[in-house]
Amino acid sequence: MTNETLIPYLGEVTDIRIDTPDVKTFRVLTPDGVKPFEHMPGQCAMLSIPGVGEAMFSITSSPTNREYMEFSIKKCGCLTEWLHAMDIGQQITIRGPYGKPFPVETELKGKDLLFIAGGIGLAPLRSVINYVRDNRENYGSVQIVYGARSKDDLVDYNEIISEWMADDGVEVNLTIDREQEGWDGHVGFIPNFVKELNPDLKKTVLMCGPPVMIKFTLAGLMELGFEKTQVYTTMELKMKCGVGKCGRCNIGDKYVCKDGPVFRFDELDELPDEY
Amino acid sequence: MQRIGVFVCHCGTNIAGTVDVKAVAEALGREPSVVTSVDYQYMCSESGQNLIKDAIRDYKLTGVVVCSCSPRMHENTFRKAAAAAGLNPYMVEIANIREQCSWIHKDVAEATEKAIILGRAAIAKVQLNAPLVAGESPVIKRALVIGGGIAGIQTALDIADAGFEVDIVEKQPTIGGKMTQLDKTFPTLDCAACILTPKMVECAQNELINIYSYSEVDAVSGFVGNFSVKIRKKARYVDETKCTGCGLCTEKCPQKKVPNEFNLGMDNRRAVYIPFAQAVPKVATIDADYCTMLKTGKCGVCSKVCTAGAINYKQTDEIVERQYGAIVVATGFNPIKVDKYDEYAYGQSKDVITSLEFERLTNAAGPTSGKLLRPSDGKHPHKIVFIQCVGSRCTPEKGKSYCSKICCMYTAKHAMLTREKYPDTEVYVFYIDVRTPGKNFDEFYRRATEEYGVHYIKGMVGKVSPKADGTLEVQASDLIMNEQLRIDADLVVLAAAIEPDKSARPLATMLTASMDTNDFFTEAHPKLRPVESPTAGIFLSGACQGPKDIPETVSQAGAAAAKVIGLLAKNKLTCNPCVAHSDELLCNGCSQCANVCPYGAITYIEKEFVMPDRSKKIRRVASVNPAVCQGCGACTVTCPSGAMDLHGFSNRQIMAEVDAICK
Amino acid sequence: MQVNEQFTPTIVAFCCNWCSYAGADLSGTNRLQYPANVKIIRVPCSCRVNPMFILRAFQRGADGVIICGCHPGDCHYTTGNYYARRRTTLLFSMLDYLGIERNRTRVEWVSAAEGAKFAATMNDFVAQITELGPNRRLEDLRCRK
Amino acid sequence: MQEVMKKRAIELLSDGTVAKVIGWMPGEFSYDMTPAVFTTAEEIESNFVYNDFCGANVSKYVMREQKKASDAKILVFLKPCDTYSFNQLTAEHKIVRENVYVIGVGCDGMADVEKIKAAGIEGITGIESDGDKFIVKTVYGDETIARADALAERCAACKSKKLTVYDEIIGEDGEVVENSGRFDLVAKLEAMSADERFEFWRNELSRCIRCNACRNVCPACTCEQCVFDNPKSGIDQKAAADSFEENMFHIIRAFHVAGRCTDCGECSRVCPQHIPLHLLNRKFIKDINELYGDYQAGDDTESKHPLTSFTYDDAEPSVIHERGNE
Amino acid sequence: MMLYLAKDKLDVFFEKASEKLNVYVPVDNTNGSAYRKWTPGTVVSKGLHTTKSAKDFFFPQTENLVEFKMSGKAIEIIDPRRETEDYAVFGVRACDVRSFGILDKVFLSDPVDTYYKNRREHGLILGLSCGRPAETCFCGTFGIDAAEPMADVDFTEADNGYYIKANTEKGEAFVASLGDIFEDRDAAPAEEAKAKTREVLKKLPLSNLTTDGFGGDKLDELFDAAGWADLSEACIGCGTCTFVCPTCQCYDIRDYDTGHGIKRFRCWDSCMFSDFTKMAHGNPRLTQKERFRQRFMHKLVYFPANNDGEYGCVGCGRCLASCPISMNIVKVMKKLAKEDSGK
Repeated sequence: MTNETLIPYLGEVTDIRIDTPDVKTFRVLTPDGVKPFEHMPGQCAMLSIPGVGEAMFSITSSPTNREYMEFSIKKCGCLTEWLHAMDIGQQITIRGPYGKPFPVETELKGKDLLFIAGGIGLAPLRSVINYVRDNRENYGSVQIVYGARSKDDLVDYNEIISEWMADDGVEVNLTIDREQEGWDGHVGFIPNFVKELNPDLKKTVLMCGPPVMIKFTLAGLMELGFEKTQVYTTMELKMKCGVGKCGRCNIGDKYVCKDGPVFRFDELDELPDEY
Repeated sequence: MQRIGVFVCHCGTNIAGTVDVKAVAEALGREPSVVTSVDYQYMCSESGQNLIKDAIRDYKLTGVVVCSCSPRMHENTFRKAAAAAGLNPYMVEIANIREQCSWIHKDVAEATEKAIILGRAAIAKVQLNAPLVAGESPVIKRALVIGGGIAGIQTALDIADAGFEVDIVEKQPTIGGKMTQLDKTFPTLDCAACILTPKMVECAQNELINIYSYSEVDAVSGFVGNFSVKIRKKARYVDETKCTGCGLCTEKCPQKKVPNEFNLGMDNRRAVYIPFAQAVPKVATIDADYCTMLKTGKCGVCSKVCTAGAINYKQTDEIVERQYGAIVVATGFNPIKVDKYDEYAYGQSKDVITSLEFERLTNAAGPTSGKLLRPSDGKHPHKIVFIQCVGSRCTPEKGKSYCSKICCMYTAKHAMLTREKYPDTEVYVFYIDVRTPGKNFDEFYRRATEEYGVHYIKGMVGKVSPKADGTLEVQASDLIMNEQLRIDADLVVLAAAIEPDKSARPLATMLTASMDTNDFFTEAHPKLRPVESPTAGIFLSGACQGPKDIPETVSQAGAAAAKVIGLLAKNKLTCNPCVAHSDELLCNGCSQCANVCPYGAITYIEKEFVMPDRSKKIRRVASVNPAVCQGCGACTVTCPSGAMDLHGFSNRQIMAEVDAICK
Repeated sequence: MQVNEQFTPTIVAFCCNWCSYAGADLSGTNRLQYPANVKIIRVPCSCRVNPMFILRAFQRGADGVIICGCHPGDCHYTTGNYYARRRTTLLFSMLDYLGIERNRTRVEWVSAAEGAKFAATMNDFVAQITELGPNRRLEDLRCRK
Repeated sequence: MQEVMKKRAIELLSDGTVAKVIGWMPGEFSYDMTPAVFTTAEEIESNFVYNDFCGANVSKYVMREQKKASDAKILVFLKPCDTYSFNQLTAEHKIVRENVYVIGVGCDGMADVEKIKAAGIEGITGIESDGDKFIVKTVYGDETIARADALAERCAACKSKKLTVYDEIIGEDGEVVENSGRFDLVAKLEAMSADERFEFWRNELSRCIRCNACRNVCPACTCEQCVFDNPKSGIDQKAAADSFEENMFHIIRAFHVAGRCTDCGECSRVCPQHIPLHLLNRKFIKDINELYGDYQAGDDTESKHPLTSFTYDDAEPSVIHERGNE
Repeated sequence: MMLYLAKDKLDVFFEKASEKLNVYVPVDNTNGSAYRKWTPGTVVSKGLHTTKSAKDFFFPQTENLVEFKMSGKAIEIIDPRRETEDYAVFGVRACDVRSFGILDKVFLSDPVDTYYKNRREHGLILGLSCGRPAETCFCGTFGIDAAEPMADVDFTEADNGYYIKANTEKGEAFVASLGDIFEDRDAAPAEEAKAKTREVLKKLPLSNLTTDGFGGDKLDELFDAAGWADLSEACIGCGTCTFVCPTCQCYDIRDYDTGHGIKRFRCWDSCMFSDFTKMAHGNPRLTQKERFRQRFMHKLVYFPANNDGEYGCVGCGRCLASCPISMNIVKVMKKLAKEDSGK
């Protein structure tokens, strides 16, 4: 493999899981059947189908998974539509890893963690959650608040039910936006749900989801008494070249693909309001 | 990304004879997005269609490419098959590997390579196809028949018989057309008037039929099911509703020197006239070119004698606008002008006449009351020469390239009738070929030669020279005997070629119906859709489509009527969904597209947009009426931003085809 | 320009559905031969042909582009070919102005009844382009085979 | 002139006739004025300039200001050539005429600093107009240049000094210029051989850096999104990756404005690479005039332009193949 | 003592140099000049600047990064690069020489851009000190001495010839390799010429422009400065300033389907373009004001913030000369500085 930054590696899609009507999870290996490269939770990779496009996606599998890499991808554009139409065995190109990961080995160590995700926002957090589950001894309590429009839009539902919920010391709180037949869990929007749950102020929060959810949940957390220094999020959507040179992803003097995509809200606060 | 199935048709040996269909199927099977690619004997057969239907279900196809004959032939067949299997019919594309490949190339390798490229282009196009849903438009349950000859009459009667309203527009004062001028009809020799006039009367009496005589079509707009036609009722200076057809005015009119067109100018009529006794409507018409009153303001005799008070010198042209669901063109034919053939001396001698003139000379209602007399001296002719193919089967400079089809038979009729009535008359017929492909036609021709002793001579007439003694010297060559002949004839009859009526060309433009180089209307398909014009809702009846005799005309008239009835029986028509559409986000409302739209399908609306910063902005944008748009695409090229695009033929689809072809 | 004996040009023919495409079909029905390097793209009307399609063809390696439509006055859509006539005239003039061989492009009116004219036109056009040689002035080198 | 304009602008602003004034503000040197929008009398008093170097066509700014707020009344000063663009924009519904107060400004041609620099004058710190010449102050000493030699290329072949639209006039209205000679260069190119023409245009167009200045400044380029910027168009291109793309961009752009281009010459003025882009547009104009009869876009706001109209006996495309120089 | 090359021997120098590497020199074209490969007979432009900067040599407007061949579900990845030949660029002014250092900070920082690095390593810069700077020059504002380009080899015009000084090992090796075409001469005329240049520089209208009020620590006050609205008002959103700028380096990566493969190429992009930051999810810079601000904030604030105070502008003045509406960094700096001091 070369160490060229802009020349990708070859990847092969070996498994496609349909998560929701518009989210599929793709398992990617090299043609030789190994994991393309190592990464840390929160890092991204550039996937591409030549001729269709190249885009940045969070790596949703945990680094502790030694066999393969996974990406949960929502259909929302030209490239993702193509990806969704793929059959198993299709080759794609991949380069990475890019960006600063969540500080799982530093700041988050030993902390009680609260994950808040909305919709496809679970994708980057899933990597962290599984990393934490696999290194359980290094972290305190784990609480996951996850919501989606409906039951059918919950990504990784089976894994949540059969693995995360089954874990000791992992508390999972699910919610959906509207009442639905066959759902006896919580109904309501995430910001309110978080407030209802009234989490312990000691927790460190890792949050990802649509901008509106982020905005109101953050406000809710502030109301509850959380500090911005306790809350992390990721902004991988802004990344383009991945190597900090194309000049697009900067927010003020910070480059999302070099200084991010993981930011703490107090860091974001210092940046100009242009994101 | 589509899941595409490719189906390569052998068309028996039509395609497979020149194109290696297996290789085509195999090569196309390797194209991205193609999930199945097969070849089959006849894709259009039921089992071929089933193959497609099954594949759509089995492979969950989202697109179908059929490599077969022209899409003009079977596109609909395959679209229907796809629809039956639950695939949107507009996800089907045809690669034309027969008319545009196997039939024009001889080299198998070359043709196969081309078929693969055409297949690739279709695959590239279908990649970008989107399901289209056809809209619907209502059908106006009334038909218009343009032309009131036997074709128009028969069509109108048949349509009315099915219970639909029909309007006939006839430019002459009466319906009836050319057939009214004929005496007997071949091969049965029954009287033309006897079989035609009852139909004319039936037209007049049928409540569902409305005759606009002495009228012409001025403008046509709209589209199938929804035509709007402006009919110009020319001023005839006679109130049709009052005129009883008594004919008194035509007797009293002092202007007696008007050439009578009904008798081809061989006698005269008055300035106010009824073309012939059985005219329908039986209403007088004043010929403004000759009427003294209309020209000088002095006379008024007809007005004085008319007891019904029907004469109205102040009448003007009237425009009537009517709506129709279907239009039948039955504009008929005319014999060509033969003056230009100097060698036949038509202009030089009164005794050189055309066959239609001969027809009038033998007709009891004609200028000679049916007695065959020479126009020059009124004497009985003893030697008559008929010359065939005058202007037919010629070089384009000399005349028409086609065969006028009816001349052989009517000449045989004329010859036979002459010999029967005047056994003392010698009759010669000069011909290139005698063509008698029709029921009882050849028998008829043989009777003429065998029973009636008509001299048929295969050969060309080189020159007709009027001589001082009033006879006509006909110089000709007998190709069979290989000798030069000289015949001193008393009468020479020219079988002039027939051509479409002059009114057909401007009419075709109004109807946007296509014509061939001879101004005959083009049929949608020469074999399978012979009575339909390629323009939807326009049908063809009679000689406007090509030379034909009465039985053929009548059967085509019936066929056209059947097609019209089929159309009018529907309450709604499915619109062509391949129409223009405007991407409102891209449209900047510059109005260029509306400027080029021939149908007025584009209007502008003020539309509110939510901007990325959530502010609202009102912008003027184009909006296409899909029922009115016919999908020409003129607007799409005028639009610089590409906001205006065409369903089914989008910019990207066409460019994808270009790419695939040039690859 | 030197004539390359081996050169078989790639030719794109845009044909209107109502006249010229039918004319092309008729030429097939009548088994009138023309070279296989002519490939036809069906468009509803000659006025559907966007200049960018023509340039695209040259970009992708076409050596000649011909547009066929109904005879003026016979347009199925009444006026389409009149617009096409102006557009193509101006575009061809511009290409000529830029020094691009003017004979690489042509417009021909072919009716549904003119199968023979279609074949003759294509034969003539192919001969003309073969003589001109490959398109080098308006090609995209990236697309060269 | 500048003082009269300032006075009227202040009057119209103060009496509420208009809410905004499109004019010019000064630059660092005496030739680099920037178009500006003024909303107060004070701003105009202190910052409004108008001189021989205010050549830019400001008609498109009217459209831009109306897009921001369609009902605010705008005062704009238009030179004769700008009025054609203004009319064309009005015809295409890009400007609401009622909400604009047009002051036509008589014009005898604008100067172009590029011409002065091309004459070898460097280090310009100031330019003063002095009758039929300019006195140019430079770091290397004073120089003079004849006005005619400093005239912008397009002004040297001015098509019309007539103000085609105005509510009032400052200065003097002029006439359409007969025999402007603006097609001379086009004709010269036409007279060349195809090889020479190809050589000429390759040399010019190969310098294109696709900065889009020609397009963005063009008053006829008013698309919401240009086809070349729209990935969905299938022909989008950001940089000319091949000489074909240089040709394609300029051919299509010229074609898209054909019949609508008023020949204002902005494309050539702004081109940082000095490509004579107006020669492409003028070619279309010349062809249109010769083939379909004289037509001047922006003469009025009603007529259909030559590519959206036709006559039954228009020239056949074969005229191109039949005329002179191959 | 310095090496000296008489003017009439310049062609000999180019000829000799061309035997070793490709030499590019500025050549006049319509109202401007551009670099072209030297061949016998090439006339070197006497102008101050090339219309575009010299950055193309290392960061060309378009360049193929990688190619793909697709067949069925398989993809083949091809590196299209061929070996780069050595080359020299003659006539580079001090401002442009400085710009390479700025580009290096972007492209040679981790992860290194190998395309750029490769070109950079093969290129030799032959600087030329300025004799007649233009009114648009303000390199002095950024501490650049137009008289001392500090390229691999500097050429100073004086005494009807060029005085030559190698500043780098690479430059020294190059000069040495050319052997005896240079003569040794007293350096005084060169120093005199430089002094003269510096005198002119002081007289330039923009010589008093300073960076006071700008820098990495001024983000907050400058980002929200009121002046941006007026400054950006007339901007037509073209990319002229960014494309003639020697330090602008934003790029886009695109795929081109050639019909028989995909070419992935990089091309210049401009933060002034309305779709520069447009993403599937929206555009953080919606109006020209934000885009305009980005360009100048990047040069005057963000770049120094990330690069030890070095500004992203070298004062070459190209944007002053080429902006269609004559809006430029000088006007921006003056207006914002005035606004700042007015507070």
